[in-house]
Amino acid sequence: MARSISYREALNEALVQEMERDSSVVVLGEDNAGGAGAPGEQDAWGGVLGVTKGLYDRFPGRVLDTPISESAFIGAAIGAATRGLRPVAELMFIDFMGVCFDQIFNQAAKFRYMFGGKAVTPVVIRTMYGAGLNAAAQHSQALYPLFTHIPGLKVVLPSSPYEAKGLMVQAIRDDDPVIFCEHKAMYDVVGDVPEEPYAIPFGEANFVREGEDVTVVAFGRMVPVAAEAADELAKSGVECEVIDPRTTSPLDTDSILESVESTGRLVVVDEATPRCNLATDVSALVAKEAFGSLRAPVEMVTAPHTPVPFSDALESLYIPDSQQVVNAVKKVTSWER
Amino acid sequence: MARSISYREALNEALVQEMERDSSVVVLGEDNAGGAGAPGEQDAWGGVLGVTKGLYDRFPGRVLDTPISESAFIGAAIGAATRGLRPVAELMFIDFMGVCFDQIFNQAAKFRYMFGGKAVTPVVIRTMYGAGLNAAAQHSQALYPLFTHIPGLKVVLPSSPYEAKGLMVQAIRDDDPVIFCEHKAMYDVVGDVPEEPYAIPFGEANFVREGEDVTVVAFGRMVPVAAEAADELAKSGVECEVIDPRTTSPLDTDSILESVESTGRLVVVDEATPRCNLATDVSALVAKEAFGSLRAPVEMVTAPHTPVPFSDALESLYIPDSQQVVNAVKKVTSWER
Amino acid sequence: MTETVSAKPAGELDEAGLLAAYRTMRTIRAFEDRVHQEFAKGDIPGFVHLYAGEEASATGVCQHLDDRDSIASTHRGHGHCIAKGVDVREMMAEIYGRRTGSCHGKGGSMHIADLSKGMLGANGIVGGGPPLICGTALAAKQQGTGGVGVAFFGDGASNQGTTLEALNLASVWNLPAIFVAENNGYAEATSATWSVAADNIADRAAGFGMPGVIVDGFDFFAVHEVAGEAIERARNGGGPTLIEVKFTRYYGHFEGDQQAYRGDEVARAQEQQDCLKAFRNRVTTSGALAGEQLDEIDRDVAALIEESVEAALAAPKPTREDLETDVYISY
Amino acid sequence: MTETVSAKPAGELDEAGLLAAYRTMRTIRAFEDRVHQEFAKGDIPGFVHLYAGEEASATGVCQHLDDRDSIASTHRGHGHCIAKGVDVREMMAEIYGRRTGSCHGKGGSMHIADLSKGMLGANGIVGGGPPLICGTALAAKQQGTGGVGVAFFGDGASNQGTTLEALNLASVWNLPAIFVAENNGYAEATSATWSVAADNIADRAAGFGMPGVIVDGFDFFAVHEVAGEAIERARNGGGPTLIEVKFTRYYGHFEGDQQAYRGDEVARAQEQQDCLKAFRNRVTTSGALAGEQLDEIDRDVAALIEESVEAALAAPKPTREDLETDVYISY
Ligand SMILES: Cc1ncc(C[n+]2csc(CCOP(=O)(O)OP(=O)(O)O)c2C)c(N)n1
Ligand SMILES: Cc1ncc(C[n+]2csc(CCOP(=O)(O)OP(=O)(O)O)c2C)c(N)n1
Ligand SMILES: [Mg+2]
Ligand SMILES: [Mg+2]
Repeated sequence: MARSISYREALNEALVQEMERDSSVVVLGEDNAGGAGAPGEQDAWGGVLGVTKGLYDRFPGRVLDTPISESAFIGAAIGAATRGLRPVAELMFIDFMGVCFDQIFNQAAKFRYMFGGKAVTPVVIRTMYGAGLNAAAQHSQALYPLFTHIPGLKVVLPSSPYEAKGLMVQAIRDDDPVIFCEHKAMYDVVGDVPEEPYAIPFGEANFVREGEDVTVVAFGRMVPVAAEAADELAKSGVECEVIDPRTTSPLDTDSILESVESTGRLVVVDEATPRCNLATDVSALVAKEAFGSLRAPVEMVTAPHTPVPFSDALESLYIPDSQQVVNAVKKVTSWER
Repeated sequence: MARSISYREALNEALVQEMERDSSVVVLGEDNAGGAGAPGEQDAWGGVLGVTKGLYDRFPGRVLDTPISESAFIGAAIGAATRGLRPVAELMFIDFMGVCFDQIFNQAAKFRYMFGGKAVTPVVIRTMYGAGLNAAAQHSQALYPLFTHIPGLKVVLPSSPYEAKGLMVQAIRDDDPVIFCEHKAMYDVVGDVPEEPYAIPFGEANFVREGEDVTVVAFGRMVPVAAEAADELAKSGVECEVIDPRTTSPLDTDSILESVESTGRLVVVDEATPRCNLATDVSALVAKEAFGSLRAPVEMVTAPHTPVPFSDALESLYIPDSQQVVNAVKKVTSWER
Repeated sequence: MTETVSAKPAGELDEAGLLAAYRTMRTIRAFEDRVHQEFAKGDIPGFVHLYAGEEASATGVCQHLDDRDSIASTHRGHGHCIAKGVDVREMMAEIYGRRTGSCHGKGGSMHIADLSKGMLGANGIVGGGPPLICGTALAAKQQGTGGVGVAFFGDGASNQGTTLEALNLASVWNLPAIFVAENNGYAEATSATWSVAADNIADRAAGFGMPGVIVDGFDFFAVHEVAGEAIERARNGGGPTLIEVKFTRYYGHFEGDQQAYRGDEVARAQEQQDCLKAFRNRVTTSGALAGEQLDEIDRDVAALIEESVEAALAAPKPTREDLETDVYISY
Repeated sequence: MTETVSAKPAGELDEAGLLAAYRTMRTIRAFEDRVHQEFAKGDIPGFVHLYAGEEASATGVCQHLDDRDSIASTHRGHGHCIAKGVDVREMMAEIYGRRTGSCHGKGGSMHIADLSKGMLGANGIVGGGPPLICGTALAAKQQGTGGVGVAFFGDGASNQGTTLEALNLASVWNLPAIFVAENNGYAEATSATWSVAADNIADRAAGFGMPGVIVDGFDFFAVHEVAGEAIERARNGGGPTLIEVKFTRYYGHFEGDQQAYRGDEVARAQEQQDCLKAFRNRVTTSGALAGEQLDEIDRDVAALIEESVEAALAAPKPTREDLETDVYISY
């Protein structure tokens, strides 16, 4: 249990274990093996950042490279899911959703409802999101609010290696379409991960830290940022309850509301741009359902309403950091009517 | 000024007047004329619901039909906009965004920022949204929250013939990319529309009705629904301030906040599904910026978190109606801590 | 690689096969003609696109298929559904938005599906089906069932990027997939001669590494033969085929379309190019079937359609309890 | 309609033209080689894709273009930018994320653009450019400028639906558009022989109603000639052309790629197939230019690149005030 591996390794291990358990699990995406048709090594890449490395040799015929045709191969994963496979397809960067969104939101997400409850579409779409690698405006977006908006999709944001493995196992076993959002700047983050397979249920928040003064809800890579802020604040006697919902859809509204009912204060930390995002979603939930407990305005810490800038000088200002969380918490704790 | 025309006619008139004024305005989309290559009439359709009817003959060479290739022709409109045209492209149903979203959100929306302020992309994308015509899950969605989320886009939701004309004129004259969302169930709605061209500035809400008890913010087709509810409530002495923001991006936050500061209560009415939508966006804004004035929880009246059902029996339950708005208002006015 | 195929003798089809084919085509025609009438009365909600005139395509292809095989359809999906064995009564009820419908009234004309029959749904998105069919074909291949996937799509859809990507992917993965381009001359009001920048849709096959075949869509036997070859090849690991079926749409794009853009081609086609008339003529002339056998089917089908409409009208609509169910399997 | 073109005599290019072509190619090569070195030092942030080896394509095409004309590029965009006249110093500064960069440091390597030069931007989305170019070509056509649009894209991008749709649209609208498929053998680690289900990308042209031409991408003169013909035809209303340029990528897909999937083809290509060496050899052998003229350009370029790197390193980065500007023109 005290074994430490990286977020990347945790994901890889989940894939390996589920592929071993269930022969209907297949993996597909651009260079998920790498080297198709080329003279050198096959499995030369294992995905652009190495998450699927080693699967190709281990599971012959079950790791498929694809042409750069996201609509076709994401659609193929969806079609295959309706006929008994459990595909894990990779949309390399979440930013590429624009060339294949139809298959995801009009097809996979709606089959079950449109067809009167008769479709089963257990597809997982793994995708890489987030800023922090200077990958600029078209390779750094968060975008998970767009998927969260769509009924019929489940949306997962693992915030640590432990969550990455357990949520991936659940995603593969889940019978609904799942958008699995991996933060590109977290692959090398290391943490304790049990060796045996385990599934983290969707819709159950993790209380990263307990505290009575302020509820801080954070998503994905913002969870460690929020935790860092909480550590800092604890020094000055402010105790934050840091909640990681782990999935944005379904959302563990009960945990959030209960926490706010006891703290009376809410800060939401969301790496996405500010309009119609998770920060507004959670803030609105609380303003509607826990208003009676709220003792201060809600605060939202998000990226600005801009594309992601390239220059590291700007990108570091763009990404919400723990100082901003500290400031937000101070604002809500010092607020007076 | 007392001339009454339909929402459809108002849009058509705006297009005619702007095309007359500015020869760089071109119109393109599937069957925006209708009959390309066919033996019968050209301009046989004027768009699937007739909005562009008559333009083809009136403006030779400036109304282009297209193959069913949304990425290519929406992208073409965007490319043309960077080189001096002011294209008005039609994405027939907003539901089709999934086959062309990349050109909209990664290209048009980001050019100016990515290119350091040097791009000018005056493109208008007209698109039809909303439920009410039994058009089912893939032809009835609201989806404007997805566009609102994207920095670099302006998003317009005309709620009446008057707004339709004035906002379309502004959209065409505006130098930024504009997503112009027409409600498919409103084309036959009639109202007073001045004959002369006029532009309604973006980011300026319309106070549909003044009132001291509750602020009701409603979007697009929900504006008349909210107004109906307000009429009903007035009978029992509850006065709603009904605000139509007219554009969701930019959003007239000042008007909303000022109103809530005086009423102390907020109900948001949004035809979109409930997660990460405009209802959460406005509610969160108020919970953050006007918390001190809020005297009751915010209420949100939205569609449920489901695809749009086909059967009229279900669709009529799906679409937010004035009774739901009345109930929400009653809830916030009767709330006690 | 494009070749045009004209009809050959009915060959492999025995009497039962011929009768089944005729029954399917007649059922589609009668279904569509009736929906056309009922729509005009104002009783049918939503957007409805009719397949009348195109029966030989769905029928000629699907007659080769069984439950291992999947098809994806289009907004003009009734014919594909019937040919793949979806229950006609449930279809009619669905079109009327009833709880007894194939999709419990939640889908409607554009979303009729029956996964248990491998019918992956009509589809409101032009070009929505071809990617999905790459997937069902992949599943069949991985599972070794010998199954194939068939994507039906229109001339308009042949210009949609999703369709073109699927053609390439099917070849790259060497999938047991068949792409049936139903060229009925129009995408809405737009002529295929204008929107498809090639002489034939089948000409696109070469650029995606597969054979392209053109077939007369008014001739059931021609479609049946061409489809049979392609499906056989696919089942045996020979990869995908693009089949272009050429014919004419009998009704408007959707019900309500005035069709001012068309000439007199429809009337001419209905008179001279009718897959049902051609079929009857051919099988009765050759003596393969007797006219009475076909008449009997016509009567059966008429009764079925009548019964379907009556049952649909009498059936209950879904209720509030149905509104939020079936979004997820688990939540 | 696919034909292979081999080099013909330098024909139309006068001395100034030859010198300009060489300068452009050398600038690209030197720029990329230097970025390669600097990246290895860890000074350059983000994802960087180098164009070394492919210089003849951008140069041979863009030499025919002027400010009426637009190009759209790819993630591998430096070469196209330089060939279309974007300032090299500003480009280098952009790659380093400096305020003095082409995009004030907000874009980076994948988004260098200069609209005033008709350079519509490198593009982080594979297949992002071809639709845009239909638009710039449409604008030129509507405005009667005689301008053309050129979309550069890779072998991998030739499988993206957006690219394929654009080919069809360009034909349907008869646009002055040129599609340059730069087939460098790979899309990331995937071989084009695998991902493109056709013998040649140019074979796809026929299915979209335009001529398809294949050209040796190591031969500047061949590219120049083929591009010249296509551009001339487009300017005169003759519609679009698909040109497939075949060559080899010299470096990895991006900087940092170990390229285990490749054989020894790179070393061989750099030795035997180098557009710069071939150019020098040809013009000095024919006597069109003297070796010293080229040497002088090499020195000039080396100095320019050195200066660009130094200036970039010395330049300021953007600051907080820049973070939220230029999202909208008016708000
Ligand atoms: C992506 C998308 N774009 C546009 C439409 C609107 N639309 C529905 S059917 C149709 C025409 C389809 O033509 P074709 O593919 O030839 O099929 P046919 O109607 O002739 O059977 C169009 C444009 C759509 N449903 N989806
Ligand atoms: C829509 C999309 N899918 C995938 C990628 C990731 N990606 C970037 S470059 C590349 C390979 C492109 O290959 P090719 O078109 O041949 O261009 P080359 O790199 O060889 O110049 C891929 C897959 C992307 N940027 N955009
Ligand atoms: Mg058609
Ligand atoms: Mg390549």
